[in-house]
Amino acid sequence: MNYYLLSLIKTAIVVGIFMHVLAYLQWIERKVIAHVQLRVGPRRVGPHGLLQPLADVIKLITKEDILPSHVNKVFYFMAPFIAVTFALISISIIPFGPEITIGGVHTAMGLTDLNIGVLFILGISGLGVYGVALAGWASNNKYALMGGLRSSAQMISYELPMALALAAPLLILNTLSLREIANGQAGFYLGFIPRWSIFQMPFPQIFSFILFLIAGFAETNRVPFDLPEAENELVAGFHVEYASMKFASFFMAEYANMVTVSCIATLLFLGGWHPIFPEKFGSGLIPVAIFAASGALCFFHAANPARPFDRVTLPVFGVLFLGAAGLFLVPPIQFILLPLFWFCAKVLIILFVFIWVRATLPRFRYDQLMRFAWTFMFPVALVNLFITALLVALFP
Amino acid sequence: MQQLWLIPILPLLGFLLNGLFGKRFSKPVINTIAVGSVVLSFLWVLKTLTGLSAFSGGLEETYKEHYYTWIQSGALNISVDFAIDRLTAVMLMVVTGVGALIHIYAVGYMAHEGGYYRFFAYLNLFMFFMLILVLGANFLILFVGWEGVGLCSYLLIGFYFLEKFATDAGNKAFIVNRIGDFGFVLAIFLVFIHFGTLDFATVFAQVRGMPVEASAGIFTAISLLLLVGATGKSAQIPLYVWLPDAMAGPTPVSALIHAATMVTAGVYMIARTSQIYLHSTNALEIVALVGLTTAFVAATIGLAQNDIKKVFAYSTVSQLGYMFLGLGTGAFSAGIFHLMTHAFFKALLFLGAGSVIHALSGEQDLRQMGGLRKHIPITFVTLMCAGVAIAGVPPFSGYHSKDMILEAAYQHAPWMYWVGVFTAGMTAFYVFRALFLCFFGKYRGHHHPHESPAVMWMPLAILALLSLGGGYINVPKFLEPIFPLAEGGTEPWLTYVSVAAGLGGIALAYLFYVLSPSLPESLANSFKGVYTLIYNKYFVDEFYDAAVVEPMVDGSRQLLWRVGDTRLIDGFANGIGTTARGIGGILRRAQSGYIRSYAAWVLAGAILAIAYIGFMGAPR
Amino acid sequence: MDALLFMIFAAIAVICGINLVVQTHPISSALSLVGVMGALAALYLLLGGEFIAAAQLVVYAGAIMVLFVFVIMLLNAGAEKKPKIRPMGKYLGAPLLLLFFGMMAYLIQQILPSSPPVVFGAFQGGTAADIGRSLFTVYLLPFEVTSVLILIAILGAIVLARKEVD
Amino acid sequence: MPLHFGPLPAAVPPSWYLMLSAILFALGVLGFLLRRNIITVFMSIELMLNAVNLSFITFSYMLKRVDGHIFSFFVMVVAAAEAAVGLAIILTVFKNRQTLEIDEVSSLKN
Repeated sequence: MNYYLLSLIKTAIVVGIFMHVLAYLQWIERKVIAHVQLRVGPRRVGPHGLLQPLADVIKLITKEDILPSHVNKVFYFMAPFIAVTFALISISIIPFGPEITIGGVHTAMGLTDLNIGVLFILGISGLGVYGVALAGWASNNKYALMGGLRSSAQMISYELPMALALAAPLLILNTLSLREIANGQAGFYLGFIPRWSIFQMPFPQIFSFILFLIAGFAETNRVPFDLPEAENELVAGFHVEYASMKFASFFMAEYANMVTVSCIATLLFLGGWHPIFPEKFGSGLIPVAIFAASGALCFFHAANPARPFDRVTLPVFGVLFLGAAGLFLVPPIQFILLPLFWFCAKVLIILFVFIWVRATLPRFRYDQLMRFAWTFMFPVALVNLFITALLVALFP
Repeated sequence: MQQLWLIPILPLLGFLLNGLFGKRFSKPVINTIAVGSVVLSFLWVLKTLTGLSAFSGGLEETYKEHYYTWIQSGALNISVDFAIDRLTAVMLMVVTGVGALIHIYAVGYMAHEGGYYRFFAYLNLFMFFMLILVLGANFLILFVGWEGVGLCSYLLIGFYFLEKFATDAGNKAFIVNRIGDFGFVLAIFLVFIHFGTLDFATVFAQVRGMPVEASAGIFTAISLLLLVGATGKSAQIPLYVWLPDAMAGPTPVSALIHAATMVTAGVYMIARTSQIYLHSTNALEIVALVGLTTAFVAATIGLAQNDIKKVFAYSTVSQLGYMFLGLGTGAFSAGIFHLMTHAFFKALLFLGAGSVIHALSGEQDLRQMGGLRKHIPITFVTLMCAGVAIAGVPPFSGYHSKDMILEAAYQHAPWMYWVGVFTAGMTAFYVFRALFLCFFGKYRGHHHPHESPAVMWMPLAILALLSLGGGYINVPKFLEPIFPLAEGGTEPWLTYVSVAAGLGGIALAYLFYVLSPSLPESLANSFKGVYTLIYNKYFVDEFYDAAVVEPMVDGSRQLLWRVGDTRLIDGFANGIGTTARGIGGILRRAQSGYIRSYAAWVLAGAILAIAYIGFMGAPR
Repeated sequence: MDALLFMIFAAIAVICGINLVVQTHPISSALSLVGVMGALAALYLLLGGEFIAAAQLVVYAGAIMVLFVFVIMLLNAGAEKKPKIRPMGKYLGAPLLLLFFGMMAYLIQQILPSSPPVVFGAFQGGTAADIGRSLFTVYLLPFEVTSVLILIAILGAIVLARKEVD
Repeated sequence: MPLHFGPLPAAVPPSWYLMLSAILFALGVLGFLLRRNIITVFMSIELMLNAVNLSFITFSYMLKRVDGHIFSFFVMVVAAAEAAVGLAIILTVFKNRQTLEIDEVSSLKN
């Protein structure tokens, strides 16, 4: 099939799914935090607030787009686009699964694959800071400027440990291409311990994984590193002057960054789309079990509902879940769905950790943030890198 | 692998511990570290030697351990390696054994002194360097130890750095030694130039292959330069002047460094390089002469000293002269033998003197002593043992070694023998003069004397036994694989004469200082000139001052400073400065201070360069 | 295709470069410089320098320029006044510049050996592996020296920028 | 090879890259000569460095050797160090004399 056509199709699919994921990530976050805080969360719009994201989007689009009089117009407009663009670019080189053949078309799951993938990701994430910094500066507002300054300083500081933490597993996997990295983690020790980087000999990369997650939190300006938008000291930080769609695009960028970081973590440390234990022990049945169980759960709650309309909605979800479970049993698409399932499962788990942390931890103070970066993260990352290099050199 | 490196490292550890943390340590801890480290290294020496079966006729040839390459540049390849042969074995035994005893003694002697930890740190450091010196298997390692012991001697002489005379004495020792070291360094350079290596084994192997040179030559040059170094370290004429002043240091230091070990480094070094000396008869002759003169002169000076330590200091110089005489007359083993026995009884003498001084709480003047044998009997007995030993009374240790030297001297040149015998008589005389003045007669001082604690007199006792019986350790036999014994029967009357001389000296001293104490005064008055000359040590110090020091100072002040420094060098420097300023004054015009105009200039230059390359073609 | 890409990115680079010069506000210049760097990174990719392209993004665009922007924002430097060109600059700088440019063009045309046109993928030697290999073998000494230089720079920056402790 | 205009070829010769590098370098020099804001001047220098890097990479392509990449890598490193120190200096200058005008910082003269 024509290369360009194929690329177009894949792009369309990926972008479509990605956008919806971003939208619903918002919903998931609100739900999770709500339950952590013993609330119910959004449930007015649609069953269990499932249409909340749609409502939010409509609201944000139709809102009045205020343009403050004192801002620097060019950069004020440019900033959100820079932010969202660099946030979205990264997804283009993330592989979601192995190379497959559908209807005689052989292609790789994922838009493309650079053989300098990791470096590319680093560079792009480095560029992302311009959006925030510019927004802060262009708003021509003390709080916003503070937020912009903080975010640029913070991102410069945390890119260093991030890069060092990424370098350690690369030493073991010995490649920069994300797809080869994922493939390098296939297989099992002793038949059941997966060869993911966090388990891989000679030096399990669990430390780099943790370091990378922390740095990722900082790079995406998430709690506890969300100083650029610290509500209670900088009212809203760099996007205090932004409204409607521009405001929305900053949020989109933030969530896109979260997804990217989760994908990278999955690919580099959690073995990408490789299952957690071999097929022969029935790892293929895990998704079936999960979906079936959730379907069953839905039916159970429908049987004795907490709210009146549960009697109507829950069975629908039950049917959907069961259908999904059934899909995983159909051989011709099983081999497509299984890797996808594992990949998404890992990504979702990490995303959940993001949200969980946000619901749990308080915010750093600025000096604490910097000291943490330079006096803890950096040395630890260095030591970790040294040890890894040493062991790799000793036991090639 | 015998782990030779442990021997010097142990004292070094002691030094580091005491030197770094000594301030916080309590005295018992310091003692344990200091003494313990030295005793341990003594035990390790024993273990090593037994391991090499040195006592049971083993160790025929050198045992060597290579550790790492220190310097590797071009032809120069210095590697850090230690070696043991029988000569080293003797030295090791003496250094560590006597050293250990003196350390123990010092615990008692220094008990009431300030800077306790400092003292023991320096002492351990000295042991370290001395062992390096002895163990080193090439000239440079030897030299490292050589300089190190010099440093420690400086530090310890100036131990009471609050008194000016102590620091002066330290400086004197250091500077005089520099002269000697200068010669030594030159010798090392010569060796390297001539043999292309500094490793003992290789050098001596080459030397053995060469013919003995009749007249002056490379061997003579090297030997004489080495001799300069030796005279510096071992206080021989003309560089002996530092040793008497070195007595400003604490008495254990005088015993350890300036009697038993360090000052014998020169003897060891000459014995070590004996191959070179054996190839230059003239050099050996000169060594013998230097030794003989030193022995004689120092003995004469010793006759008239009133400070007990000074007396023993000059006796040390004179005995070292004996050793050099032995070396010079080809009886190297005899020299080393005397080195060992001398280490015993001279250490004993000094420690005893220290014990006396301790008893009189700091009094050193013989005229303030007398009749002490009742107050401090143990010290008295041990010192007497030392006396008979040094006087060469048979069958005590001094007798054996000194006789071997004298016999060698006789076979070399009879007149040397006679001078030596006369010197031996004088030695006996002044040593016993000191002892009689100290222990007999009635007490002339006003302190209340008290016997020293056991920790001090135990080492004295051991040393006394050694200096009595040490003569039966047949060192020459032991050293035979290195220094073949000179065959040829010796006439017995030589021995009788020298023994007679010794006994005569003792008798004379008894007559002068016990029976009729007034006699010396009258004698001194009748020979006033000679007496003053001797009493003032032949005015050698004054002579050196007038002949060497003053011209040096004046010359450097008048010529080098006034003319050389201010006129030439400063003038040159200032000239450059003024010129630069003048040129700069012209160039300043171009400096508008606007960086962009500079950039324009740079651009212009770049264009010119590119144009040249482009149109004339790149310079290939 | 290669030519088209070259044209696009060269155009971006030149336009951003001109923008850097003519803009009066430092932050606009900074952003246009970032644009130049991005375009150059793409051109490096065309020339087969993958690693250098990535390094260009990470080091230049991602770190150095962020630092610039940071400083500009920190000093909150306003736009500069109408540049009054110094005589040196006016009467010497601009003509020299034209001369310089013309000469470069001439040299490039005349002296350069004619070589095949640039095709993407014709040169594969620019991967991270190759760079690393020759960086740690042939160019090890320069590498070490550079690391020392970096260290010195860090110290200097700290000393210069620290608060005066009285 | 001479520049030939006309229909766009499928691929451009390396000399075009060099020309681009020359243009960028010239622009850098121009910025250095015209601008008066220290930071902008500094950025012009960075632009020149980039131009040089481009030539390095191009030569490395022409010679099919990796050395050019190494050189430009070193250039980047040095540029990073330079930026760190230079910006620190600029900060200090601004702290001391509240200006970024490059011509006001000419007290070394006289």
